[in-house]
Amino acid sequence: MNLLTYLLAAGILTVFGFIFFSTKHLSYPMVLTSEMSLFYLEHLSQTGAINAVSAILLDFRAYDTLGEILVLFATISGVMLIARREE
Amino acid sequence: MTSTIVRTTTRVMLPFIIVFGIYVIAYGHISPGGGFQGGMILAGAAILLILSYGFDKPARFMSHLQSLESGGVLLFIFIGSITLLLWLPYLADLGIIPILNIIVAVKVFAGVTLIYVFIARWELPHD
Amino acid sequence: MINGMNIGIIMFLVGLFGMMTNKNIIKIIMSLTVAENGVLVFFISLGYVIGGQSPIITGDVTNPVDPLPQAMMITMIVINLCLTALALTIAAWIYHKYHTLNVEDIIDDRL
Amino acid sequence: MIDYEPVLIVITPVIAASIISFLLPFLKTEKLQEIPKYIALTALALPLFYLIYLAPQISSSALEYRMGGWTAPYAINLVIDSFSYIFLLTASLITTLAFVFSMRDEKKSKGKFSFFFLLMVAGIYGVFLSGDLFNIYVFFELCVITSYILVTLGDQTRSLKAAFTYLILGSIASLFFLIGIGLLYLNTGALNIAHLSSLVSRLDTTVQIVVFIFLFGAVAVKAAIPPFHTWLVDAHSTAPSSVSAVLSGITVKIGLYIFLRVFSLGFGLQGITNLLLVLGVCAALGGVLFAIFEYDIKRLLAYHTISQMGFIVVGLGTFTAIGVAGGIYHIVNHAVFKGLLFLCAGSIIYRTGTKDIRKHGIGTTMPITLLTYLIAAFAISGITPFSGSVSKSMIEASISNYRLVGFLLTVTCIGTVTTFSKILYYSFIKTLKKDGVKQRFQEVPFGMQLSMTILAFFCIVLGVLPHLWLDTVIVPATSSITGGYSQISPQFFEPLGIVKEWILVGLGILFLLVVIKQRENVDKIRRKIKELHLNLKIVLMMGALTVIFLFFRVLH
Repeated sequence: MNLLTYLLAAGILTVFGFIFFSTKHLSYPMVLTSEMSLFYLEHLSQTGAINAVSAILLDFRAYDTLGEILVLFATISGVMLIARREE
Repeated sequence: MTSTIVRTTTRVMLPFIIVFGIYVIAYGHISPGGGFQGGMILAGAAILLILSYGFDKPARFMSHLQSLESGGVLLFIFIGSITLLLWLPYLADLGIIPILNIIVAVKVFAGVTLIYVFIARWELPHD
Repeated sequence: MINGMNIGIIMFLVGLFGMMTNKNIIKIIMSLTVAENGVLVFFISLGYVIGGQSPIITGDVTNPVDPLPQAMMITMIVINLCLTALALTIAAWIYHKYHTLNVEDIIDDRL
Repeated sequence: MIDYEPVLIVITPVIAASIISFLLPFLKTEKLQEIPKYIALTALALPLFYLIYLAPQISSSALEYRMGGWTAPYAINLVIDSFSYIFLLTASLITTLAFVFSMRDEKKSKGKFSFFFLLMVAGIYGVFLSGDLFNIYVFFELCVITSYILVTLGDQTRSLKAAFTYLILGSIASLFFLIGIGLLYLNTGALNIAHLSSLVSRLDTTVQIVVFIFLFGAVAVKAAIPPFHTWLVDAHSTAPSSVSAVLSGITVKIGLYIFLRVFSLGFGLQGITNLLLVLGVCAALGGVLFAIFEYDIKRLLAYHTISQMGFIVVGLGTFTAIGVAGGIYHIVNHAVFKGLLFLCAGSIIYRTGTKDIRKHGIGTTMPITLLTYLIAAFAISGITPFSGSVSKSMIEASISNYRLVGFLLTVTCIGTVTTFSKILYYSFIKTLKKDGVKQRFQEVPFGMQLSMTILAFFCIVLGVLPHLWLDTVIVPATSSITGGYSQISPQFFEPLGIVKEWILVGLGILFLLVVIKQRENVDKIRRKIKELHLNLKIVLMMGALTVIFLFFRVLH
């Protein structure tokens, strides 16, 4: 039973990986082509930061960060709640 | 866990770790780093402290951590709401990246430390 | 061709393999972390350009890498940290309740 | 003036949740601990009022709000168009009423329940409002993480395992979604859905297949399409009843919402329709088949969620105007009547203290519960004046070219009648006699009655006045999915159809008699149905995904 699961899992993932890599060849581009990032880099000076990652995280896409903070907030309260759970 | 070597190393290293964390937060907008990374480093410092000195000494800061954590969320939303009430687009650019970095750092520091403490101090009811 | 994206996908599949074959709950959570880190590697290398510089735009940066996937990954790291913390908390309770971490032995009678 | 309403909708529950969390340490006495739930109720009801207030504006043009004031496709934007409006309105209605239902028995959680419920609702609104793929991921995670926590609050014996399974499978789905987003970003350089829709159709077929597979894997797990459904039954049946109503009514639909949003991007792949029809029919039949053997009321309803999702998937999978409209209408209907059914189950469990329908024996001692249950059961079985019939007839009209699918869905309808008359028979009609004395139960408290009655009212209104909803919101929403505007004129209230429905009811009741007669065998079969353990669930999921991948690869 155990061996069967191993073989099944290995078989499935091998087939999956094989089809994936035969379908799509991933390679690095020579220059940055993404429109969004080019826009962000162009307007970086308006944010007052020169670190593009910080600028995206806290200005261009600050709403994502709000969601991230809420997830952390929910998890901490959840861990507290589950840890103090009574029988 | 609380051997002399660990304690001494912690005592020597801790100021440097904290200063490095604050540096990463404060210079997050002009150098590699940011609020999240710095907050994680600070949380690492706090976890190191707890690991080497046990829970007894840091225990009294725990309630402060919780208010820091929910205060962080409130502040983040508050800054957004001010811009909203002034009829500006939500979370607009007012050069607030350093301030938001600090808020995120405080939040992440408090949050990660709390998660660690709650999992590590697990006290299951006796059955 | 060996690059970060392919390695990321392979890591993801390895993580899935671990989740399919390990019976221990803690090991399943660890495999989940491997899979998550695979996605992380995939994303970080997604934004790479050949010969790129770090996206901190001072005067002499001419060919920066893509900053957007890196920013997305910081969000993803926090979310995955939360998931792992929650999974470990639940796992601890499962151990308390059933006195085992083996998924095959966690059986409760329905009705 | 800036249209800031979209932000208000998502930010109201968030602010309320933070206030509650801030107040919690100060609420020492019992009186004060009542405060959080009133804050939560206000915060849940306000978005409902905004949305009703916004209705005239939405029907003329979509509302869009860009975060931070950056230009169009580059900022995160919040969109309320007619499509997301339907989902938002349904979500706010169901969540508010489910919260009203649970207000009475959440004293012991001391405000924590309100807190997580509010964050879950914020996550749901965030997903429905967002026009950006990565933002959808973030808010979906908020929604599911809070639902993992809420599931553990439920049934003490089983909920931990259910929450763990839900967490692991949900995380795998999220990772698939992320890889899909990454591949889309790699190939188009965009994350905005409106912007992507003009770019995706230009991609190579091979790239489209890979992106489709990853997004489909994520969506199928979230929408519980078999064989990706294995987490659903445990999670939905062990959560607290009001949370089950939201999970079954809204959270599962988020998968379909993302599905429609993403697949209206314009994947030009053949075979999607066939795939969805096959999976949908499997879901519809399989859900009913397992439900027939169950005696646990909430598991029964959870299996029925899978079955009804099958109907919706069949409707959406045809990608014809009437099918998609029927699917969307059925999403709304299913949210309403499945929410109502879970609330009914909740009030039955509240009074009798057991989930086993053979031990209920309520009789007519709880008239409001009985009445609302009957309305919901008629609606889910698709009897004419009630809501399910409209959407089911539309879905049936859309698959007139596929005879076999139509036949199998009809069989499913018979099974649905059987299972719901089974609950009716065991829980209500068959009174339990203990020591010769008939048991007496009281009707549930007023708050619970109120939310059940309002939902039952909507079950009737959605069925009696179909054109009111179809013409104003559903047809515009459909045309935004299927492309061009097309007139839909379905035929409702045909005499022949009504006769057919009642024949199905008769067959269903006949089948019920067989089930009751053979109840020992049924119970024996039920015990033989072994639950898969976690590893095998993942193996099944990945195996199915690999087969689908192979199918598309061979087809193209």
